Amino acid sequence: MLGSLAGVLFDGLAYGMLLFLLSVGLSVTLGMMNFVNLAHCSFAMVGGYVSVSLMNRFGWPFLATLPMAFLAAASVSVLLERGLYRRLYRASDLDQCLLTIGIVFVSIAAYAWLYGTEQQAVEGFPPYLRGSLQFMGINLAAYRLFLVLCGFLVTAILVASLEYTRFGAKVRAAVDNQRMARGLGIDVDRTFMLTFALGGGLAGLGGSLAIEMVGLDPGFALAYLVYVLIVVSVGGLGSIGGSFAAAIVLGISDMAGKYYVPWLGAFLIYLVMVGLLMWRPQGLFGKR
Amino acid sequence: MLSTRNLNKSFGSLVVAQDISISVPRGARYALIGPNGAGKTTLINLVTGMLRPDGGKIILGEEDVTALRPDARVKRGLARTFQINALFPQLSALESVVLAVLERKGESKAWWRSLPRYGEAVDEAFSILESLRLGPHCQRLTRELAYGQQRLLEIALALATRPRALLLDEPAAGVPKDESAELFTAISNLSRELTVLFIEHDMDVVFRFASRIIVMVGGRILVEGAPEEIARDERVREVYLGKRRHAFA
Amino acid sequence: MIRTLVVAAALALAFSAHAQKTVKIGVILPYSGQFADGAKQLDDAIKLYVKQHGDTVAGKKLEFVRKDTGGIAPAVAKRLAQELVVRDKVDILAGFLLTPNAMAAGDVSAEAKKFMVVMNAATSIITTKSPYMARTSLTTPQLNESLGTWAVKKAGIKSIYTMVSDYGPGHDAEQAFTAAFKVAGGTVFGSVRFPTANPDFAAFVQRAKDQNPEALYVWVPGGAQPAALGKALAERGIDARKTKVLGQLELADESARKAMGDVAIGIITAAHYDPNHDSKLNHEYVKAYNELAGRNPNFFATGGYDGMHLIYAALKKTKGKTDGASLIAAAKGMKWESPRGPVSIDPETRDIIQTVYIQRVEKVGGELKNVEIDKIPNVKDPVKEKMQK
Amino acid sequence: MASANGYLREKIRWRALELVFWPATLLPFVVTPDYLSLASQIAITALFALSLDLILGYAGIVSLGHAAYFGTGAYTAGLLAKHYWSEPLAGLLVAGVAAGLVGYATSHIIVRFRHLALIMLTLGIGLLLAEAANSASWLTGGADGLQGIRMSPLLDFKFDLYGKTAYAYSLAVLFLCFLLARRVIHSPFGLALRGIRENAARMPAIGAPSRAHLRKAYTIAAVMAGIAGALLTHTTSTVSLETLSFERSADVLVILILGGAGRLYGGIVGAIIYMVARDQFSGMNPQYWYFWIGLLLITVVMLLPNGILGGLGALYKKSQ
Repeated sequence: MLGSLAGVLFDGLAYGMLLFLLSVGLSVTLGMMNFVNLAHCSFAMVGGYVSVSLMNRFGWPFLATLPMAFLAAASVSVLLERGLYRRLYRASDLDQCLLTIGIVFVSIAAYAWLYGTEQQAVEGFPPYLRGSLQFMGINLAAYRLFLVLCGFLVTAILVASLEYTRFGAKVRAAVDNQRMARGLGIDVDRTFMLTFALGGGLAGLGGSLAIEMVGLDPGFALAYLVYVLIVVSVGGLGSIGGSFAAAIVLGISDMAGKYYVPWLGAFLIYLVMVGLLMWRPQGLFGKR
Repeated sequence: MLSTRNLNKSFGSLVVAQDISISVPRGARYALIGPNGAGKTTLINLVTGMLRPDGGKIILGEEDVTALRPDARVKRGLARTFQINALFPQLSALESVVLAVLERKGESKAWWRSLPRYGEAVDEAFSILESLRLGPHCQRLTRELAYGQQRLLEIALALATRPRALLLDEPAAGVPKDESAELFTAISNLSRELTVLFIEHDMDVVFRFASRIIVMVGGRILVEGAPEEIARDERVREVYLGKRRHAFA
Repeated sequence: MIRTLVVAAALALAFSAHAQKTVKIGVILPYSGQFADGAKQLDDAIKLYVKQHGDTVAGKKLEFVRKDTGGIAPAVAKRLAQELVVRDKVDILAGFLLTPNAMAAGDVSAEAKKFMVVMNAATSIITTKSPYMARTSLTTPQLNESLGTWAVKKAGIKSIYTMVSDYGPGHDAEQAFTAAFKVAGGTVFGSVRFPTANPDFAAFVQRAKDQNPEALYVWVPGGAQPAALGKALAERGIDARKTKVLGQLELADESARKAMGDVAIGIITAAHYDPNHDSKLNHEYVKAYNELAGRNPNFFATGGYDGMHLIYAALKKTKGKTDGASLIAAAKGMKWESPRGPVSIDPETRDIIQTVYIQRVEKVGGELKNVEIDKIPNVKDPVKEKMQK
Repeated sequence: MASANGYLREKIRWRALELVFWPATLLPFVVTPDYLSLASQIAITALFALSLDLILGYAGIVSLGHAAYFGTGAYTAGLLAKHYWSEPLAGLLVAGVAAGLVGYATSHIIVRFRHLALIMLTLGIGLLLAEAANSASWLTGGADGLQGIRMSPLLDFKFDLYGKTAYAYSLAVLFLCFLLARRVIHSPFGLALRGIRENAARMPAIGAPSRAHLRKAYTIAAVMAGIAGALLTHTTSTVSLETLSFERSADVLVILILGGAGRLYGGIVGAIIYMVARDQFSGMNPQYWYFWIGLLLITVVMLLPNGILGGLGALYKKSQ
């Protein structure tokens, strides 16, 4: 029985990493910049389709497409930020909802038109990422191991860059108090643009990493929006670590629930969310 | 009328209220003064139930209200104003005060009859506004009122709950000198029945309107006494009034 | 004043004459939303049929009016059907990828006495909703009961573990399969249900593996889930060549095989159509469909293609009369050679009778294909068959 | 200066625009008789958006799970019609009460939270109810929807293909609920709700039991949403899990924001514009109409902040 417990925990961790990678960008835009960006998964879709096209049409290796997915999604988010989001920084969060849901609808139709509605199959996926390895009797899927690695790597880079660098300080200052930050000479406008690019880029990276696990079609922008919102709200606004912890808790409890109490399967992730939010409304590590 | 016995409150190691016992008789006009961070607003938050004390009792009239929720204390006649305006921007001045009056009369549960049918409450609200010379502005949105008028509206809202004790948290904060005198004359001719405790930094106003003064420092009561005693008291002078000679003494 | 009256009358006459000359077909499909890909497959097949056979039948020009339900939305489907009948004056209702929408539109077909052709939705009781309705796709029990009987009788499987999606179609498939499996002498020693919305299959497959079953019966909706399930099977070390994996055709359709890779080898599915089916008619159909849509047709497409054939044939038989009663009468008992093989419309239930193929995924010439290993001809819908007895 | 009471009475008076709007809703019977079933579903969506406006526009509760009450009403009406009593009006009341009970029960959780936690809790409750309905397929018919609903005529008017009865029925119920909502908004209770939305922290300081007010508002909104759900069941004799889905909650929120929350007519205007646009766009281009709806939403939010009515209101004030 131990073998399967460890197996379930590992799968839960991997599933949690996937949820984290998909939602970390949102914990930057919604969490730190307080912008209700429901179009987050559309940026993830941009990354996903970029890496699919690079692999299928130009034969790029999978790992090489990841940075490209990040850059593509980041540049798209800068475009949208300059054009649309910037005008609504001080708007009500309902108007922000309307704008971003509008963007989701446009992105779904655009990708259905460009890439068709079928599931994007990935040819030339590196074989070493597909099989599974035996480790102390537990069956570890290679790709899930890779996801866990990516999750820790992204968290480390993000926490380091936001907590310990000048840029990170500037971002947190600008988000906390725009007026004061301008007073200190921080170019708030540019900082917001770069922060948004970071959030969008992370979404793109999450999107391309998710293809192997959950596939990719134009409906992706709406399908995963609920899960991403759950992770960011349970994790707590403005905290990368919060989203990381929440993703793991949700991933493991979802996986364990499906294994040990399958009839409760679909309810579990929502019950865990409601429970955690009632216990800590501001989120696990939320500040406000 | 309003008294506290050994009130204590601390946030972790930070002690914000230590063993505070005050007693304000009916109809009195007490001033609460002290340097910034002395715990004046915290005391008001403790008395009105916004903050839960770690220990001690709060008595209103003969009743121990320590465990009551803030809105229940208001129903028993304990009202307050806020240092920073906490009003209803999109409601007009009249609507705000009508709301407070209806809440007091328990009529705000009525969801069937339309507002103008409650003429009695509307007239009462209007007379409160007029007593604070806000009558002509009663139809304007709170958001569009001048800052001084908004401070008066804070008091009107408190009065609408027909309090027995009224706590004013720096009523004249941010109001230009000439207007604050007008504000305080409005406060002073409040009914003799009403017990008032107000926080104020402007010593001229304090010494003109307060019948007794309580001085707080670092979450504790330094001294309590008539205005003349406080003006002469060395400790107060050192800690708070500084070296300036006071006009009064 | 008189002159304008005359002109108006002439116009009206012309218009009604024009109406005689055309047959309007209302197509209701989930063009947008989660099932948009299935709708596109089916719609391309309709276009292909019209391109091949011209758009005039029995001297009347065909006119199509397409309406999008946006996914599972019976209230919208019913309204669209009503609008097609009332406003667009259509003569025939067609399409219907999803069961709830087909059921809702069935009421309109019955009330307005309009001939209705269901081209995919697979729940058995749909055709009972209107006497003017025929189906050219499949019924879930048709495939799964055949598979259940075959598993015991031909494959000699004694016991099986079932894993299905926890919603309507999944329950129907599981119930049909296990009923036949037990009647044939097999035993079902365990089962589990996946949540419908984007599940992660690892935990469920792990649970199944722990029982180390002789065989697994699986049912998941088309789209991303077959591929994800295939990968989970591989990750958990369940090899379809050793532990027999049985299911309905979505489990091993082209996109699922492409995404799974060699993991798919050995998966056995029951199907009523596969592009790999060896018949001259099918090869031409697959080639023509590829030219039009750029990919192989799947069972959504073939349901649509045969639906159009039924409409064309019925119109020819009634020489262009479009009222529901005569069209359904013409449709009953209709027999023809479809790309999937011989098919016919059951006169009593107006449902499709067809051959059910049992196929296994094998690597043929470097490519993964479904190879037919057995077939059960002339299978009727068992649920309605029992109802009649 | 008009008397204080006169000023309040002035604020409640029926505006000219309103007196033109409601008779205009009867035009479809004559002008567009072929669009009556669409008109009836617009009226139902408008009623649903109006119920959301009560809690969002007036009490400041942003809900992403309001379909929970719509679906409860729809299923209650469906089950009632299928098993016991298929007379519409009785069904409407029972559905409203059922949804109101669910609303009252969940309100005890909802009123204790604010901001993102509140939004996610409403989402969670909605999704849990949808999952429950799916797994209780023995009762609800699961994904295939509730079958076997036979509606008996409404005051001997049959629910037919042409949707005349359906539209008359939906419009009448919408108008009655609108009058109720109007009364609630202009009552002392409505004033208290606006107080909570404007400054929730101040309410206890004037002796207001905010939570009790919010629970009552949430329950009234749930009743109205349940009635809207029942209307859909009665007019289409179909009920499916879609009535409880996240998509329906998101759609009604978009519709309300599009129209302009906090203005009673926001939901109605939003419903008309959104559903007519969707019907026309999807008629023109069944596969990619999402693109044009998305563009419409972006344009409105860019040009008319606070929704169509909000934006027009501001422009009108500026032009004064």
